[in-house]
Amino acid sequence: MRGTQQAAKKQDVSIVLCGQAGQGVQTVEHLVTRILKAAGYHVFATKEYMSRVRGGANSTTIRVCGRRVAAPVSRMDILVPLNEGAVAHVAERLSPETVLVGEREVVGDDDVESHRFLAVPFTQIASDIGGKIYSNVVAVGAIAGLLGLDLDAVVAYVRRFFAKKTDDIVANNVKAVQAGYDAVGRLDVPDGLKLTFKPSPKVADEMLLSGAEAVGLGAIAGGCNFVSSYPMSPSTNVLTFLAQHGLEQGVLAEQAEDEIAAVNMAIGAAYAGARALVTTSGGGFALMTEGVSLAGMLECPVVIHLAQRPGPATGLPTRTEQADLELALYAGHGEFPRILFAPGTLEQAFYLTQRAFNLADKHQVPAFILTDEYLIDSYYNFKGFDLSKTKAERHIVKTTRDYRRYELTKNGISPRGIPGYGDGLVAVDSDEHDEEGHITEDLNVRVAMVDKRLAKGEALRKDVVRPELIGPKNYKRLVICWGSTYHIVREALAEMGRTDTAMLHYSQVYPLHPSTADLIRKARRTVVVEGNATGQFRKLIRLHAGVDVDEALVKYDGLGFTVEDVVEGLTEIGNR
Amino acid sequence: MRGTQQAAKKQDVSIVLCGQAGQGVQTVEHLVTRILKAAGYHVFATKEYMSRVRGGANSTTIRVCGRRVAAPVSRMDILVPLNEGAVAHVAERLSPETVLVGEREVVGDDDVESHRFLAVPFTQIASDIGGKIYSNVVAVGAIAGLLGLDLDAVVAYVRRFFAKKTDDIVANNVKAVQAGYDAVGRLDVPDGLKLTFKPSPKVADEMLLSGAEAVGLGAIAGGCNFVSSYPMSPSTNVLTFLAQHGLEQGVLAEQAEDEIAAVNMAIGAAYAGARALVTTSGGGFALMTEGVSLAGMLECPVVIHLAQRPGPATGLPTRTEQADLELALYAGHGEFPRILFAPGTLEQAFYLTQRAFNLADKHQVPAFILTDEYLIDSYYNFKGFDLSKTKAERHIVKTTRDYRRYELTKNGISPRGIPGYGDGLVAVDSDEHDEEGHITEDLNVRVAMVDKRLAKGEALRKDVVRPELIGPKNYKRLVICWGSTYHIVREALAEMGRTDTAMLHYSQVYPLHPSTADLIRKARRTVVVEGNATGQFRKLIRLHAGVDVDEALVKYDGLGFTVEDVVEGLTEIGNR
Amino acid sequence: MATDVFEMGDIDIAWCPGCGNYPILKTLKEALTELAIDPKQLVMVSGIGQAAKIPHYLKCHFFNGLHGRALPPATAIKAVNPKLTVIAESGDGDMYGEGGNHFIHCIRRNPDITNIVHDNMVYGLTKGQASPTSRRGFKTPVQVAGVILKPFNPLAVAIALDASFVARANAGDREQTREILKRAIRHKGYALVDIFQPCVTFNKLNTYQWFKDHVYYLDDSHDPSDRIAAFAKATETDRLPLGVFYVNPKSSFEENTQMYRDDPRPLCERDVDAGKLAALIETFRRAG
Amino acid sequence: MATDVFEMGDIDIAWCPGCGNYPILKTLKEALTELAIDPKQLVMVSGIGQAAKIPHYLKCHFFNGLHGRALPPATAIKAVNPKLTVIAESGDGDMYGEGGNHFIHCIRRNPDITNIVHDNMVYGLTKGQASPTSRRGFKTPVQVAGVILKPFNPLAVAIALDASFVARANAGDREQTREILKRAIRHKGYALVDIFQPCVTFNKLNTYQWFKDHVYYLDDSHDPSDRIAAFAKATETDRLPLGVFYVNPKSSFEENTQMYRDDPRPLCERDVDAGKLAALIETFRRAG
Ligand SMILES: Cc1ncc(C[n+]2csc(CCOP(=O)(O)OP(=O)(O)O)c2C)c(N)n1
Ligand SMILES: Cc1ncc(C[n+]2csc(CCOP(=O)(O)OP(=O)(O)O)c2C)c(N)n1
Ligand code: SF4
Ligand code: SF4
Ligand SMILES: [Mg+2]
Ligand SMILES: [Mg+2]
Repeated sequence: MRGTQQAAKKQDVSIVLCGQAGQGVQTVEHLVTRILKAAGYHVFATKEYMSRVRGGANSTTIRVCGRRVAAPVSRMDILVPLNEGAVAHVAERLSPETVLVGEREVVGDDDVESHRFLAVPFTQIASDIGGKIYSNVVAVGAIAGLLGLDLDAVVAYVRRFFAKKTDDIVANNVKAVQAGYDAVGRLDVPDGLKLTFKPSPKVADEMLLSGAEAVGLGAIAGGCNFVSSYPMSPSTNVLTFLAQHGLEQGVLAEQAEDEIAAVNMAIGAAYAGARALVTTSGGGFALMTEGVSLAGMLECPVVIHLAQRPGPATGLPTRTEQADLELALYAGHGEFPRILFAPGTLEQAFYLTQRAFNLADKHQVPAFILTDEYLIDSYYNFKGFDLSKTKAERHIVKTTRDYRRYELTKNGISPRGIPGYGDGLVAVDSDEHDEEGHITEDLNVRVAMVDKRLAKGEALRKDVVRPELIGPKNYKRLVICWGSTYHIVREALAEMGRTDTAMLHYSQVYPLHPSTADLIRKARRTVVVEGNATGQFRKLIRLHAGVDVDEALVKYDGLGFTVEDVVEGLTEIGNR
Repeated sequence: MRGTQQAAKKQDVSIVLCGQAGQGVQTVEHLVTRILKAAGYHVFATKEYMSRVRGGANSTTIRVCGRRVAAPVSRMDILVPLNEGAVAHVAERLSPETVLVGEREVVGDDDVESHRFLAVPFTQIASDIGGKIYSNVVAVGAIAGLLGLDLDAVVAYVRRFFAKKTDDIVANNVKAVQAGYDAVGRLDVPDGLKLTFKPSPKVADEMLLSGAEAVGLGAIAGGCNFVSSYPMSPSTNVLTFLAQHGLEQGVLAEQAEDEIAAVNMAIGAAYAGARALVTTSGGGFALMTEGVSLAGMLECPVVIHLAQRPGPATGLPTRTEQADLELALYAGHGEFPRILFAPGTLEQAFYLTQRAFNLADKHQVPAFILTDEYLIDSYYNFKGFDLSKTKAERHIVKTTRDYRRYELTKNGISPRGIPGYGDGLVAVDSDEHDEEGHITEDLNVRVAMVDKRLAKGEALRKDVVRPELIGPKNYKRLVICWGSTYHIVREALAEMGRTDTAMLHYSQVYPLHPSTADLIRKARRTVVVEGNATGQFRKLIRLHAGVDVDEALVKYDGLGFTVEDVVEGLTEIGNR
Repeated sequence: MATDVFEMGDIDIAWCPGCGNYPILKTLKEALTELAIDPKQLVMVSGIGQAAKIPHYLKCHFFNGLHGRALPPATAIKAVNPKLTVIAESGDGDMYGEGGNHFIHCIRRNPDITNIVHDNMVYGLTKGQASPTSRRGFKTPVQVAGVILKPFNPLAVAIALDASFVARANAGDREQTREILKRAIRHKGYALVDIFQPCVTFNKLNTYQWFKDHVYYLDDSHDPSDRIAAFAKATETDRLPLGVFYVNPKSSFEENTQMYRDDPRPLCERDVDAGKLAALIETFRRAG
Repeated sequence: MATDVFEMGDIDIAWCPGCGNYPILKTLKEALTELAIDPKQLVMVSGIGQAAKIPHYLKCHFFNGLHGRALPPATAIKAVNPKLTVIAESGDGDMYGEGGNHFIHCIRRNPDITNIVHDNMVYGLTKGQASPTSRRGFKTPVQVAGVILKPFNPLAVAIALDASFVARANAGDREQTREILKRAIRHKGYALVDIFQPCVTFNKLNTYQWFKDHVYYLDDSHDPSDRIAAFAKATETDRLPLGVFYVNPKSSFEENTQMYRDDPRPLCERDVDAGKLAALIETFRRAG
């Protein structure tokens, strides 16, 4: 471990902030990541937090690197505990090299003794300036000092951040950040913490946003103009994002009375010609399953963002897991086709959400975006989105007098009209229906309609996103993953440096890409890495590719994988 | 075909009644089946009907046999059309040998010409007696006459049936049945129709009931004392049955405001110590999936009767299908164990429902009974239920002061207390919880609780019902089926008479019995027969037994399989 | 009167002969004709049940969705394209039972739609179980000893929620029902019309005659802007008032969303505003 | 007062300092203590939300179920074992939003349970979105331009449904709240107590002070058996009345089911009656 750590530290520092809910950990996180990025450093941040509004213990892990970084590590180079109990909360992640920064009383005598400790009395300094409220910004200053950032740039950013506040407040915040910076300057700071690698001015111009924002932007790029949802962590962030930009971007964002209303509103909106989204999690999605079946029957394009969290039932509302894959795959009674995306990067979150709207419209099926709390709440910088690569493709026809909504066609896709556009009538029915959309008990029509709906599976399979193979083409070992673990597995494999091992990442998990069986059979040894207890994607592969993956590395404690988790897990499996 | 038919007819007559909804087809069915059984003949009846209250075209198929009979045939030996349009409705089932009985105007000139026709003016005769209302009973008399039943016995039964009505009505019904009988006597009846085989007095003492009644009785035998449900075809019949006998049998039957209330009531009732059932179908069940997950999390025993009907969405409300297997298997977010029964016979419907209550209680998991409209609405005579083989096994402990509802145990099963029984407090929580049932964010506890819940899978697998292997032990071909198709496949195979072919029927579809892989591998050629479009059980076998079944014979037109469907389908597959 | 534009021709209607749904269908067509509504601008939204089959029986666009779920899609359809006339029509079980939560929150939302409920006090399609409006003591195959729940009072609840328009009609009286429907459809905002509808097959208690004997019309002395008076009328049980109980004009959901403040085009006609999106994306480059 | 039997000792309570949930918890413990209710005979049922965590903070049996779904299990628990005291307690979003359909039908069913709603006019646990009772114009991260829906009026709706007991209290006033809670718990049949509860974190509009300024107590001149008067009181908006609005004694759901007519034993103590079952099975042998 130690070797890894030292090597990593050269161009890779991890900073962990830990405090109570409501204590402003998020402000510190926000400032530190923005300051670092503005200074030209690659940065990544992710958090874990309790399902409560005040108290408890939450933490954020920030990584700052000399190369691109997009995955969490367990390792803590710097720990900034903001309240008593904070150190205990992350105790398992402490190592002899962790530098604790903060108040002696908060850290506690034991840890002060047993660890490298830098005393910075945040509260005291803040009180001197004008109030405890500034202690977070003192902490920001201290971190900036530890990392050896340019104080002027830091101050400039803080000024900008608080620009809308009163002059007094701006001045006090500036004082606070300076005081924190200076306090560290007076201490004997371990050498390794100063950032020695060169910042890149290009990074400062890159984008920094969260998974929730990437999904939200992808939706807008996909033409989304209607979102109806019911708040539920961690999916709410997407609703909030769209609500906040709704008026300006032309998205009607409605908080429904429950999830059933939400999905039925979205289907109604899609029927009327909107590009409709619902965003939900866990039990909220369970309540939508009848609606999913309705979308299947009406052949109504609707996009469902399912941000996974640990279940069953209420489970761990603010934690992460990848255990709703099977639920999404089989949700809804009866048989009908669907699409399941599972973005692994912020770029994928954007482009695939956008794509989901187009494919839902093209194939007239429900399309899912499976994310999870980890992806939703994580940030890193990257080049940005290329809007010229996106387009809201519409597949709506102007109806004629003899229009039939469910006209039987060879590929199962009937031209889709909407009410009020053209001379035809657009009739849809949740009962089995004839070509005109009228209820029927003609059982030959029934068979034709089942065949028609299922026929779309063929076309869907042609539009499947290819899994990404990373590493040697002539791999002997293959590590398979899906969804949010992309960067984590990728970094773990890079760190392990095995030249016989490749990674295969699925950002579309259903339909499964036809190359799957061959790609897996090529390997001598295969393992799936996934965040659930029963190996759901492994089962999906067995079922739909007809091949067995040898092993599964699973995690279901509510925290996502870290790079170390994957390295250790794969090493252990490799040694077996 | 013809050979089969002739052979069959010797001891096997099929009578089809067809008329509009509301025309009393069910009364005729009821009388004919009861009269036949009372006379000592084996009898089977099943119906197909539209989702409407009046009009349309519904039909019932009754078989009367010299041996046990429990499956429908397509063949119609006698067709009794009760309204115009009736013959057209079953036209595909007409053969040159079908004898049409009824009114010339109803049958229509074309069919009168082209088929064997016996004119019995039901309405005219009825009007003469006292009103059109008696025409159904005239039809009953005509059928009795055709089959050559003993008139006195028929009259005696009719008298008994109408016993509670006024003397006038009884007398008119007796006249009507006699008149129908006599009318046929005056005609030139084809020989083949008279029942030549000997009735058995034992049959008269057997039970005759429907799948819905078998499930309902099984529930009572399993200790069910609480049922909360929302009406939905075809599951409503079980609710109706339990409501009708609720007061006498001690079952509180409550119609909930929606399915969500129904399942949450049932879980609450189970928490308080009741043996709780919900009965539902299709979309109603989809709405319950969050509740299923709650049952998984609370480890609350609840039994869910899911009577399948064709989807997606509202689909075909009164038709049959076996397409909710995957939904039941994966319903609910998060990961937790469950049990899925799929009775194939009326006896299994009774015993397995009863068993579901015991196993749900023992393992503290949700247990499903998967039936379908076909099973729910079908009748046949059989020896009966042996109550000495049933027992409502309870697994409730008296709590002590230090009681912990979720005590960690090796097999995952914590002793279950109920409020008010003992000195302990019984606390359950849909959030992840500690042993006491209190909400927790301790992620080590989380892992322990997931492991505990999933550990029950092991014990569950020990209690799995073995699939029934019928036919040669040294089979080369294996026909696999599940749920309601038991007797249909069985009769089809008997009729095909292939000595190299065995049938394997699953009445528990999950967990899958461990013998599955071996039983399937033993065969050279395997086929699954199931009532859905995508071969869901075949997929389940691939996933959970790790073997591939070669072929699937599927049907998804809303009608169940008939014996001929299976014979033809298997023959075709065999010839490939 | 001639209701040609809405006629379907010779179709098979799945209702029982004599059902109260027939006069409602006919009256609705008349009301729509008199209001000169273009079938191509009319969307009927329904759930599942006997009443909910009504969209199949008149010429128009329709969305025949899930049991209990007519109001959410109706709300959304109107919000996406306010040019359309949207009518959400279903049975009492559908709207007040399975759909009860949407009923109460739709009233709060106040979309400009008309909500017509066929109130036959029974579940017709599923063969005669109690509905939320079934009278106490009503016996059914499930409520064997008679209904023990207090009947749901849709008018009183709608008035309690300060609905924009609340009325009750009787299917047996086409003349007055038509006028009430016309007022409701013309009304801007959510309008509830609960229509007493005899179910000749499963409800032998609340027959045409029973309704005739138990109703009377509100007269001019009733002031529909008086919420308390409307409530008092809605709670009467000896004889059940008919007519417009309560009218409370207010801005509609579509208006309140402000989606049409600067741009009258329906959402379905709008494209992504690439410039605005690019600008939004840009904000994530500038540290802020 | 000493509320020892309900005390949990030194536990971590997940509410924010100063939250209105604390006085409600304390008042409830006092009311239960004064009523001499045995914790071993008390089942608290809740959904999900900040308020819904309350069962974890007093000693008793509890069923902390799904968001919005407290009332169905509460009804069932009481029906299965009428000896238990059952309290269903949750937040306004839980009871009136997600759980709205159960709210209205539970009132119709009238189980002998007490329904306590922490009405903070906001979704606390999910961080500050509008709840059904949020005031018009209230700004939140989702309702960015302010709430546009009409606030849900739980009291008016309960009275419209002829609920058995309807009251409102203010968390800030423990004295009176305790008395109201005691009356509600003692009341036989469904009893609603909507309690104004300041959320100090997410609702800066409806604060302790705001509630203080906007409430007054119903006095003796109010006759709680007068439904119309109760409704009128419930619709007041300038100043919001507190106290017992409406009481309408009637038989409870458990009684009406008749399951306890001949046998007082709770369902959970009964066994299969093999004789009766055998007799029922026998009826399927006799043709009939
Ligand atoms: C989710 C769901 N639950 C139940 C049903 C079954 N169902 C269909 S119609 C109906 C009730 C119909 O009653 P109502 O709405 O009053 O209409 P009516 O037939 O009386 O006109 C029910 C329970 C369904 N289709 N979907
Ligand atoms: C089915 C479902 N939908 C959404 C949620 C997320 N959720 C948890 S609590 C809550 C709202 C809480 O508001 P309220 O009931 O008013 O309680 P408060 O926190 O204000 O006390 C929501 C939407 C959930 N847990 N389950
Ligand atoms: S069952 Fe009742 S409501 Fe339905 S069509 Fe027949 S009479 Fe009308
Ligand atoms: S968020 Fe509001 S309701 Fe929740 S504990 Fe904090 S102050 Fe109370
Ligand atoms: Mg009805
Ligand atoms: Mg609240």
